[in-house]
Amino acid sequence: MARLELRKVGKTFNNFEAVKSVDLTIEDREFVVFVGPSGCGKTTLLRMIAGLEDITSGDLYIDGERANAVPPDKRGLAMVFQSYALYPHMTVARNMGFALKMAGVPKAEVEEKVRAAARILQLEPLLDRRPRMLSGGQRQRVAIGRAIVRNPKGFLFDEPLSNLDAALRVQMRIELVKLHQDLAVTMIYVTHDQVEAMTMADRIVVLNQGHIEQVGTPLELYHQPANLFVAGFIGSPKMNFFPSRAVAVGRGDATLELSPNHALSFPVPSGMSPGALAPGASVTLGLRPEHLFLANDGPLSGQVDVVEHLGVETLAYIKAVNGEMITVRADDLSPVAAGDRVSIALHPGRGSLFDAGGKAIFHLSPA
Amino acid sequence: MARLELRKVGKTFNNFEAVKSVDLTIEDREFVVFVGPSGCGKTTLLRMIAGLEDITSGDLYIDGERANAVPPDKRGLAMVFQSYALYPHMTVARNMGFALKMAGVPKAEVEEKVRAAARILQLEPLLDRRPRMLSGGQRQRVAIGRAIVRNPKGFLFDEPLSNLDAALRVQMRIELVKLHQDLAVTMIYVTHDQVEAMTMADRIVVLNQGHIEQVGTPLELYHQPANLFVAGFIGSPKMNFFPSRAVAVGRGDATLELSPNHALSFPVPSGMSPGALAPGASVTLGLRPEHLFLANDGPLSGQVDVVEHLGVETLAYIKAVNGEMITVRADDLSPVAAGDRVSIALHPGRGSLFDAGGKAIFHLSPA
Amino acid sequence: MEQEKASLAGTIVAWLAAFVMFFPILWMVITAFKTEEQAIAIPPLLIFHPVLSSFGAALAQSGYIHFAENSVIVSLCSTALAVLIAFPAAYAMAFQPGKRTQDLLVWMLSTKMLPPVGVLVPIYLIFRDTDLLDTRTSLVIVDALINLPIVVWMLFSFFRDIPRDILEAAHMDGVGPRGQMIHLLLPLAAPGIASAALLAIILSWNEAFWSINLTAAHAGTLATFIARYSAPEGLFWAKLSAASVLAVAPILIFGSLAQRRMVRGLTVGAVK
Amino acid sequence: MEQEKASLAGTIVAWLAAFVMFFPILWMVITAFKTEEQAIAIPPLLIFHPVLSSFGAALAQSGYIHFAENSVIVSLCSTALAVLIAFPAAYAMAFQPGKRTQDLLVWMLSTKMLPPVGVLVPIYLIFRDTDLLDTRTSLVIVDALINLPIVVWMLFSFFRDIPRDILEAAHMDGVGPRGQMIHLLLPLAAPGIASAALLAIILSWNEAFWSINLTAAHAGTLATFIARYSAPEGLFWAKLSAASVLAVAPILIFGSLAQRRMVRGLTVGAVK
Repeated sequence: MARLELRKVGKTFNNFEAVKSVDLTIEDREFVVFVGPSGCGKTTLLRMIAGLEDITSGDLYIDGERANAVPPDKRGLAMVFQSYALYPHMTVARNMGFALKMAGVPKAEVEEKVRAAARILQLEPLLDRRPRMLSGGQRQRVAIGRAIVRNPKGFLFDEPLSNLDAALRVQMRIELVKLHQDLAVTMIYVTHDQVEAMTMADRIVVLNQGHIEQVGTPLELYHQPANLFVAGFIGSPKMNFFPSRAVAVGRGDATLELSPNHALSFPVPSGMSPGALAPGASVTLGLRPEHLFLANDGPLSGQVDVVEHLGVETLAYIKAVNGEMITVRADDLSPVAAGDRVSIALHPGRGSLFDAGGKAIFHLSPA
Repeated sequence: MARLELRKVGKTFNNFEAVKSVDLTIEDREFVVFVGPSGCGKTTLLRMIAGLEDITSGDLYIDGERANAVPPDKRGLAMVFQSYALYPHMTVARNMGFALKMAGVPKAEVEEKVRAAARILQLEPLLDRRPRMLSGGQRQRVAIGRAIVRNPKGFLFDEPLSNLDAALRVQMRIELVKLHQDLAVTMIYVTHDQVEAMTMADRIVVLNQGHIEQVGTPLELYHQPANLFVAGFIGSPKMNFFPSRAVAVGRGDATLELSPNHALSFPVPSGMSPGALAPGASVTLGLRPEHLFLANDGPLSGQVDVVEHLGVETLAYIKAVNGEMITVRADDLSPVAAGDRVSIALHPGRGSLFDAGGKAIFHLSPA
Repeated sequence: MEQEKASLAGTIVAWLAAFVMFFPILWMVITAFKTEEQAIAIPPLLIFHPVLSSFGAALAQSGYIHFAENSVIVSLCSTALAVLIAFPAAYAMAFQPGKRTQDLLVWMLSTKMLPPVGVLVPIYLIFRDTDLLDTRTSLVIVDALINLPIVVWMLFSFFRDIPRDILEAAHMDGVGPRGQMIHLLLPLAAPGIASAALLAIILSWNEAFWSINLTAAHAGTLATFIARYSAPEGLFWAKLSAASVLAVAPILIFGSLAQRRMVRGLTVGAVK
Repeated sequence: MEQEKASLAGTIVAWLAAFVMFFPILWMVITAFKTEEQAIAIPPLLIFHPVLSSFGAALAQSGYIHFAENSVIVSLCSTALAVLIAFPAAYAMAFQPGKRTQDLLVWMLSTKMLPPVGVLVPIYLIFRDTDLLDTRTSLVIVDALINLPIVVWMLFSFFRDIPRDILEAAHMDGVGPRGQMIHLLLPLAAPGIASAALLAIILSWNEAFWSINLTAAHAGTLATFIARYSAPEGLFWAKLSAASVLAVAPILIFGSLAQRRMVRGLTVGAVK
């Protein structure tokens, strides 16, 4: 059991507000990822939950009890550090058993628990090695093992995969998700990498400049971003943004002027409240690369600047007539080449519209 | 003009053969990427071309002239270092002009060339700053600018993007490709990241343990990998490998036994030479995640272990009946969830078959 | 909480130690401004009317200016000599390390482990035979050799902090070793070189053992000024304190001006 | 090519400097095995029949063993004292740095910039008033204070190399500051502590100025053994050389056994 509640939690370092009044509830057994650009306060928030930083304002409740003043080791949470933070002079087994030994647990019991954790993580052949003799992935596993041994009710991960290479990162993130399924405990995971957030989280918390931009499942954030920040942060390549002006708003669609003499008709959901989009309003149309396709005849056009062949798909970066770059995702057999003049069409019923303040007005989703 | 020819080039450090007799020709204006796991010799090879390492054996020809003993600055090549290697005590302008100044070029000419390079790279507002006041991406640009100013006939890049974050990396690799188009010079680029290799290269050289595994265009490597190493290295998530035995080989297809009592019929190209695949041979069937799909009735089956929702697509990691992990790429609307029992089918006409030594026997490609 | 308590204790220990180390200096300065009678009063007087008579007496006795001049010349010249020798040596050891570089560094540093008193005899004999006894030259040479290992080690550390990539980039840019030393190493390691030089100046200024043993009236430094100080008659603690203050003052002032830069060089490293 | 030539020159400079620094020691050892006549022969004799008579004479004159015993006790005790004080101080400065930590470090290091001769007077008076003149206790205290800044600085450097994450992980594991010091800092910084202690022992052993000025027959160390050496009559260079060799030998042997470990600690850092 570990249900965490943050009520108006804030952190100030020397007059700098690193975290601004965060309200968040993390349910028991949830896998929550804090994601955001560097300096957004995600690590500070995690460290406050861990107890490694004092909470400047607000309250933290763990399983209903206020934990602001509870020392880190009494919170029932284990942390896995970005640098792994293994004790370099101890063997893997001693690293994993250190907390129990310090707590006075009998030696036989420590050994048994270490062995059990090592079995889960396939570390058994490495128990007698020193950290420096291990590869990055193995160290990562030992760090997780050290957390498991304490049998915590929650795990805190601080960018644990950022020191691994791309292939290993893919593998480890699958292992972590499986570990979450097996252990059935709460996990909070901090990363700056939106792909990790998307692939691992039950729920993602997007942070920016110390406050929460949006909380939701990966697909909610991808398909219904609350604002331009989330829309631009989640997804790679980035969503295309077209700053435009609503010229006319009808019942089923609106006319958007992307640039002078370049208008576009865009569907409007029937449920939209009448005042949400007024003619003349400045808006931003957001279309992901897969919401666009190369067609013989489309409302947008430009010259292909760069083509990236990824095998399974092709990305075309197109310089539009007005100078903006448009990214289009095409399939792996698309014959597009750099220098081609192309025309771009919109997949119907996809895309988002944002108001002048960056807030989402509506999202179109496939039926 | 910079056409490079490597003839049986090798490098030995204290009895360790880092590069083993590499034969390679790089054409003028080509963008060639050296890719491979760490320790494969790719950086050593680049440094030998640059002249920063002596060539132990073999010959390097630049534009037809043997260059083994030519000092680095006389080879007409410029290098961009992984660490950027900017001179920390000089302004951006002085960093970029240093080589020319040292070569005795008149001050006015240096300034003009620096200004021209700064314009290309949008560095003009930063010319008076020191490196430490720049962001990672800006430093990267200055390092490239320093190379451009020398007007080299070839650029050497040593993992230049590895210190940047994911979003910036995507942006910079597009800029580099555009730069290559604009400058029309030879570029050699070293990376361990296969995505960078796939997206940027005209031709990719895959290195492993000091020798070349395969040379080809990105799509050649993706669709026709020469061996298991290349097949496994290129593409993310990894290609699925099914170790199997050819039970029967017919005219249009072969029967492969994946595990006892589990056979699969697989098409064989008509052009295959009769002896290439003999009944009873140990082979490995390679199927990329997109060569498979979830179906109501397919030859493979298993239980879904982990599902990753990436927004534009969904990756399902499935534990097959025989315990192997199978990765399947599905579209973004796929309703698959962890724990589901699923059946997997093969897209017809896709996949590769490798012999017992790991060499490719044939590849199936879409018509 | 617990963590903070533990380090509070540590901090107190550190400040106490610093104070204990500083206390004698304080006492000396106070004593210098007392009369001889006040200086030996028990219990020690903390409140008194400061007088300058002791300084006058100390300055009257012997050629303070002459000793001070020797101190300045010897410390500056020996430092210049040490840095000039150490720069190329450290460059070679840092950027083209051979198999024996580590040995060489160990050997140089291990000469610091010899008690100076142990080599007094041969050094004395060498200078006697070369007619260099009681000359500034002898002290310059000795001080330079004494400080050389430290200067080499410091420059080596600073050079090692300079990424090799930067020198390789210069190499690609067509800049040879001379150009690298002048345009890159010298400016990049400048804070380090300054730190090392400041330290060498201070160590050389404070060097008392060799000054006392190798010089007499002619080439003596301020260290010998105090050592040779003798009162003609009666009480002399206040006068001796005044003489000590006079000897220490220049380097104390110099040191307090230079210490931030020096310590920054020592603790932070060259190019960060 | 050019690069290599430049560093070859540097390497030669380094070796020459090392040899020049080493030369007096060589000469001293050679002289100790000569007769007095051979010792003053001009030109110096390089080939001769070594004799041990000078050693016999040096040992006969004064209580070598007694001085050696004092040296051992003083250097070990002063080092232990310095490390005991420096450990918590360095811990506090490295892991809970306050705004004044940098100042404190600067202050401690700047006490090293004082010429010892400048504070001789107050120190002498303090020990005279506390009846500690010519006791080992006084030398232990003085040597500990002299070495304290260096030991604090070295420990501080080693502690700073220990990633904070490791201590935070221990904190999460329920290990308090005491446990962190004992189970983590002590073993992790052990090479550093050993280096610092070895250096302190050597510096303390070689310390001559305070030994000579604060002790007489009772608490004198080997440094004073040579300084007080006087020949009853006639020639004494060979005998003085022999006495010097006897004073230097123990620390030379100790130093050469310890130097690799020490220099490794000095140059490589703690946890790499």
